[in-house]
Amino acid sequence: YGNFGPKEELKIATTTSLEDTGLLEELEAAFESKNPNVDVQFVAVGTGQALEYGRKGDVDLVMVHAKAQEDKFIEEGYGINRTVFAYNYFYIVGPASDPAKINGTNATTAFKNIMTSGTADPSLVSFVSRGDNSGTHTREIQIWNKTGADYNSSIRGQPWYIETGKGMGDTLTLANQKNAYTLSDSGTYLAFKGNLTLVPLVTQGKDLLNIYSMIPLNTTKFPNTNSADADKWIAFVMSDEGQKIFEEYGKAKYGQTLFTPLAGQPEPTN
Amino acid sequence: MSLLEIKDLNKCFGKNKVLEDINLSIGRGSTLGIIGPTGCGKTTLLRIIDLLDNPSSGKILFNGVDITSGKDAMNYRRKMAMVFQKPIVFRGSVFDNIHYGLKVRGVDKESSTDKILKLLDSLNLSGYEDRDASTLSGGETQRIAMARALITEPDILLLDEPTANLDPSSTEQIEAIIEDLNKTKDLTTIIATHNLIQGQRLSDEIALLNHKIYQMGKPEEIFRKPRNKFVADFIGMKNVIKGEVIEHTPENLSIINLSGTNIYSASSLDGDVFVTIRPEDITVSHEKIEISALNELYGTVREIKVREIKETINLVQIVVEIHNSGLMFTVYLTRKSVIDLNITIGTSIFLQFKATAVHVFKSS
Amino acid sequence: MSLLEIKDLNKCFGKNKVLEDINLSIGRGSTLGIIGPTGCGKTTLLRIIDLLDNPSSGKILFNGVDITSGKDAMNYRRKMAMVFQKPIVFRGSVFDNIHYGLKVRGVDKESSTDKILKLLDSLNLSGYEDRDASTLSGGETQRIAMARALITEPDILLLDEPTANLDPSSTEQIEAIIEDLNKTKDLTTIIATHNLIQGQRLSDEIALLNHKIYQMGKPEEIFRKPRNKFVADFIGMKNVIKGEVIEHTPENLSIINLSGTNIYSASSLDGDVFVTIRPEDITVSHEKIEISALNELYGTVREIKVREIKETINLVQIVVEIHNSGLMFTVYLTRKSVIDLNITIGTSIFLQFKATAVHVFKSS
Amino acid sequence: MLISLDPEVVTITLRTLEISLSSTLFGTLISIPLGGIIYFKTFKGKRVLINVIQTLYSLPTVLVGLLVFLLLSNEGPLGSLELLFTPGGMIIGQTILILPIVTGFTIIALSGVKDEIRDLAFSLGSSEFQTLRAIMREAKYALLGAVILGFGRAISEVGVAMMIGGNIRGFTRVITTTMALETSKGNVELSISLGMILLMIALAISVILNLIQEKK
Amino acid sequence: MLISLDPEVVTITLRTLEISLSSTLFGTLISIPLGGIIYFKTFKGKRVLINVIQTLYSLPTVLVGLLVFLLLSNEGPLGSLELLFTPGGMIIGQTILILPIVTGFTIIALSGVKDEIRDLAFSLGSSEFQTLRAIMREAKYALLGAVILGFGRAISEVGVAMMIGGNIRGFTRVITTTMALETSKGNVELSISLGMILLMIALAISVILNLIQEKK
Ligand SMILES: Nc1ncnc2c1ncn2[C@@H]1O[C@H](COP(=O)(O)OP(=O)(O)OP(=O)(O)O)[C@@H](O)[C@H]1O
Ligand SMILES: Nc1ncnc2c1ncn2[C@@H]1O[C@H](COP(=O)(O)OP(=O)(O)OP(=O)(O)O)[C@@H](O)[C@H]1O
Ligand SMILES: [Mg+2]
Ligand SMILES: [Mg+2]
Repeated sequence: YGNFGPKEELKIATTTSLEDTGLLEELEAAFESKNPNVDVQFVAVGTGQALEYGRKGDVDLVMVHAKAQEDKFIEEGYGINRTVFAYNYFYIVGPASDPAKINGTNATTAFKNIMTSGTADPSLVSFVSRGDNSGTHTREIQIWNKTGADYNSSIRGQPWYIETGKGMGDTLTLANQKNAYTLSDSGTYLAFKGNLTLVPLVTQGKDLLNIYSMIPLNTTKFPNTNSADADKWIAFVMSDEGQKIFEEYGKAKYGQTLFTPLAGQPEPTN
Repeated sequence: MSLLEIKDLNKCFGKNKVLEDINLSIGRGSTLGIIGPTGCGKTTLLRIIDLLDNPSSGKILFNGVDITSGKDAMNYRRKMAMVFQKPIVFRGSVFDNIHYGLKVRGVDKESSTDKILKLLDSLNLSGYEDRDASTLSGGETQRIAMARALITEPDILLLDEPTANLDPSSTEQIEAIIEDLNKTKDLTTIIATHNLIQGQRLSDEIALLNHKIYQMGKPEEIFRKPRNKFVADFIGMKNVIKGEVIEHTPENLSIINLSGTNIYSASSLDGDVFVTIRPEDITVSHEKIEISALNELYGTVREIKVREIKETINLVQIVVEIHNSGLMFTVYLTRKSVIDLNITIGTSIFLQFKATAVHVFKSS
Repeated sequence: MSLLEIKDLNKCFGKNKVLEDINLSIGRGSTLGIIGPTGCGKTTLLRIIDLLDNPSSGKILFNGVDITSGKDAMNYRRKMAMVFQKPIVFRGSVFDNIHYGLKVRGVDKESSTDKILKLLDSLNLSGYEDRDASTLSGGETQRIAMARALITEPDILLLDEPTANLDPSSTEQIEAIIEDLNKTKDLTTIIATHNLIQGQRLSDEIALLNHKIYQMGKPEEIFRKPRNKFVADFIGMKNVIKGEVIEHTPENLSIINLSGTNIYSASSLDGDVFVTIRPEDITVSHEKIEISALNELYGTVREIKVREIKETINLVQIVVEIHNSGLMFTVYLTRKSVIDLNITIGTSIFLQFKATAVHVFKSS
Repeated sequence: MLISLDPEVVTITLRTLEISLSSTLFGTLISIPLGGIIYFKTFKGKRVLINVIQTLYSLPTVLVGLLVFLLLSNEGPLGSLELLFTPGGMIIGQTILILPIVTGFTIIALSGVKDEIRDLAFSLGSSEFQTLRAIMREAKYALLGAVILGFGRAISEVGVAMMIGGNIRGFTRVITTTMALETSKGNVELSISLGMILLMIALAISVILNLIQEKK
Repeated sequence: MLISLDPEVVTITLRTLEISLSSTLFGTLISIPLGGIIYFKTFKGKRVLINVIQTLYSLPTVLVGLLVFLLLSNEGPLGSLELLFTPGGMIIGQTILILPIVTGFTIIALSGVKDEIRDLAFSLGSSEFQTLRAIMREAKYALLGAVILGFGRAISEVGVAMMIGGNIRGFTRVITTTMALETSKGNVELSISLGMILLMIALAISVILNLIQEKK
């Protein structure tokens, strides 16, 4: 120890879904006890906004979960070395009565059923979308498109399709109030479970795979970025100690883990 | 029955007792003048009568009904109208200001226009109706306030120094209006004023106030026969001198000792008294004129000044120090007498006044 | 050199020309009275002098320096102090109010305490220092305003109706203070007042204002020799009658026709004129007394009233209608004369006044 | 600003205006008389009440949002009204939000009027209500300020609109919630443009209210 | 409320207080003189300026957040100051946020004072500054209201705190951003408790400011 000098700040923009679980706090504490001269600061925002902070160089690292947007970010030269570190699944949740009959189906079928029943009677079946270009929303659009329907023309704007433009928690709450279906990341769903009557109906399959990654800023574009500490952070997250936190986190609180660690494995495909 | 009666009224502000044991009663159509020095409680009394302030104790009866509680205050206030001492106007035009009292009674502008314009005219304010009331001069504001009160045709008009900011001719006009309403409409008026002349001119009765009522009566009474030193001083009586009655003569006169100088009076009082002799009741001469029952004092002129010029009447005030006793007497003379008698400072002269000119009251 | 000079000053509010061609000059230590009817522009003039308002045109010179631009206004204002017509106080205690002028000059409370308490005392307000200024009575407020101005020891004191809310004895006190400062401290005072007596008592010179200056001069001049009908009316002159000079006699008298009645005067004016005869210069009798150069008119008494009671002096005012011409003359008599001559309404009597008692001025 | 031609933006703008004007209207209709009565009457605890009102200037929109949410939600006492996630619910929330400030500044505005006006009105035969009206006329400039402040608070707040309205596209989405959404998407310029539109509306309203006041 | 013993809550509360009081202080120090000058001086465009100020009552916190973000961001003109995601940056943002309301209500407060006070002060030899001070003393009750309003706006706002502060745990997290976070986590009760703490603070501040004012 004996390090009394000014702390180096490591600024990380992260998606709210990650922060809301509370896991990052644990990671941070563990990291800082190893690196007492580094102060990790999380700024939790939507995926789009997180990447925007990255584009302006206001943070040193982003932790997000929207592959297409991430690829674009790297393509444009703002970040390098995308590192995937954990995954979980999106859940399709809905009322326990399941009026669209999706329980036990896969994601595409479930969405198809919801569309059909919703079109027939929007007062009985509706779907709430975050509508905010977040990772979750991006995934939702992908699934809609996979059903063969054109998202922009035949989903958006339909009476059974409600766009909230809010975070996951609020969207869940809204869906709960309206007895509607929605797509949620598992972490947020589990955190909100106590306040909800909605139940997870479809929880597996490639289409619901939710992979989180870290991208440090490109030092050639942002020479002032704190890349040394960003690298330390990445190394720590990928280390056994870091991965262990993912493996353990949530068991006590939710009775199940929220994330599956990914270090040393290939990116899963289903 | 009296229209308005005030019974045992007291008012304190904190420890400061402002009104004490006020008892008044005023009949319909009469005018009560409340006269007293600044800070004596005139405004406070009027405010209490208009139910704008609560008395600390005591009652106000309106037509025999106790209205002190403030219940139904609006209805009683609508029978009164007050012109405040501080000139104040509502935001808006002169017309709107005058119309206000009618507006709250549900009378619309159109049907009151004629009345308002006529009233403005009678107050020498024709053409002012559209003026912004806040830009008026002091005297204009005061007349607007009068119009604002009169338009409601009150039973009782409460006036608090209503002409303080007015020149003599406007004052006369306002006074004439009040007198006229008194006669033609049976208006009852209570007017607080420090203007002694106004008080006398308008009032049927005067209450001389200084926290308590020191004297109450017809104007002549108060101004000729002040009942105590306060009243005498306040109405500007000169020659108010402390003395002691030492003897009653067989001719029904009393002899009063004023610090060594003895004078005759026609009073029958005993003991410690105040005497007052009006300055114009004293004549002067160079020769001694011995007559019984005539007081004659000898003294030296110490001061001469042109005392007051009221509407071009000129009087000279001289102050004479009486030999031996050192008493100072004020005497009013015409300019002519001063010249004829060749009076200058230092002249020694005789002062004469009748025993009946000596007004005597108990000192207390 | 004059301390303050006003040159060709005009002031309009919108289309309303309030002050017109005002030219004044006032020397150090003297007192100028501004007298005029309500709304005549007194307040406006004082405000302009104190640089609180801009004239529409014209100049104000202070010690010969043009200060109209308002540059350095604070420094000139610090040489003046104004007592406003509307009673107004700052939030806070009486002490704080009076201290204000010193505070802004950087004098702290402690070092001004004595001075303030003394001043309060001289205004009969001792013990008031801790009172909340907003709860004072009208007259108390006015005296506080006076103290607030005097504490700054100004070179020029601007007073706007400073005693409007005061009783006679407080008024006298304030007047005495002003007179005293005038003498002992060379204080220059400009006082706007509608109180003619006050104006005369305090002023070295009087400006009779009614938007323009109608007459300017020593008090005696204005009150004895009004230069025009406005002044004559305003100062309360009675018997102001329009007439025409029809002849000049060899004895240096002129004969003036007043609606058919001819009178003699000692004036040398010609053409259309106004004449005025002071009511107390007219004597009355039951018998005709033929003397040359004495005007004698015959008429009937139409009105009798106790006109004015000023400090217990009693005069009776009678109005006599002159036979033939119908002219109304006002005459002041003592009570005694009225009784001696047995005058009642309807009595026909002779009025006499000397040719020299007829004051004549051009009608314009 | 091409954005202003977008029909969706037009709809959102009109909805924003409708909701914030309604809230301002209701807020004003409650607050001004309420403030008037508090100012006018003497009662025990008046000072405490005024202190509480001033405290509520600090009412966070999130808190109002949460509380009204609990009130209007299915399980809440007013759940049966089905006002949650509707413009009506937003109006309720925003009205509650602006009550304290408009009430507080009504009291301040009226306190600025000299007591003499009250006495004058009474002496001329006004009822208590008429007297209060007279005092309000004297304070109209400051009262207008309070109303504009209330409107400003309503139109610019986002917490209640998000929480109670739900930012539902085509139904409860208003300018501020759109701004928040676009910001979270990273569309900073779009968000700023929307903010400018909001300010334009506010300017128009402020000018209009000032004109109305002058007429009166 | 057991929550009040939690050391993290204590830290957040103190930080909230520090930031909002600083913003209020700076906002007041700028706005009151500014409002005073605008009220006091006659100049062309004064009415327009006042209209603009009134318009800015509607300034959404998100917009201020965004604009200050652009200013303070790495690539912005003040990027080199490194104030983004710091309490200092939040103070700047909140100060900007409350400027219009405090300035606007300063003007309103002063307009409530009769012109006669101005004349009186001038006639007694005041400089313009001293006269302005005298007018302000007459309006102190209303001015205090404006300050409390500014404080209320600062402590209760969340847009600027989120955008400029970034809601960084242990560094820029304040009560409102915590409330937003906890709400988004579904911890409604915790969020409401935090709101109550915020109101307690506001009450304390309002009482203290009232006491200070009375002393003066
Ligand atoms: N609200 C109040 N609080 C404390 N004292 C007051 C209050 N109102 C009046 N006073 C005091 O009561 C006394 C009487 O006041 P009031 O206004 O009745 O006098 P006034 O006879 O009308 O005097 P003026 O002729 O000067 O107007 C004064 O000394 C005044 O200072
Ligand atoms: N700001 C203003 N706007 C318009 N007219 C005004 C303004 N101020 C004064 N006046 C008018 O100018 C005239 C002169 O006003 P000023 O106050 O000088 O009169 P004054 O001689 O002091 O009268 P008073 O004896 O009644 O106080 C009045 O008719 C008044 O109505
Ligand atoms: Mg009084
Ligand atoms: Mg005047």
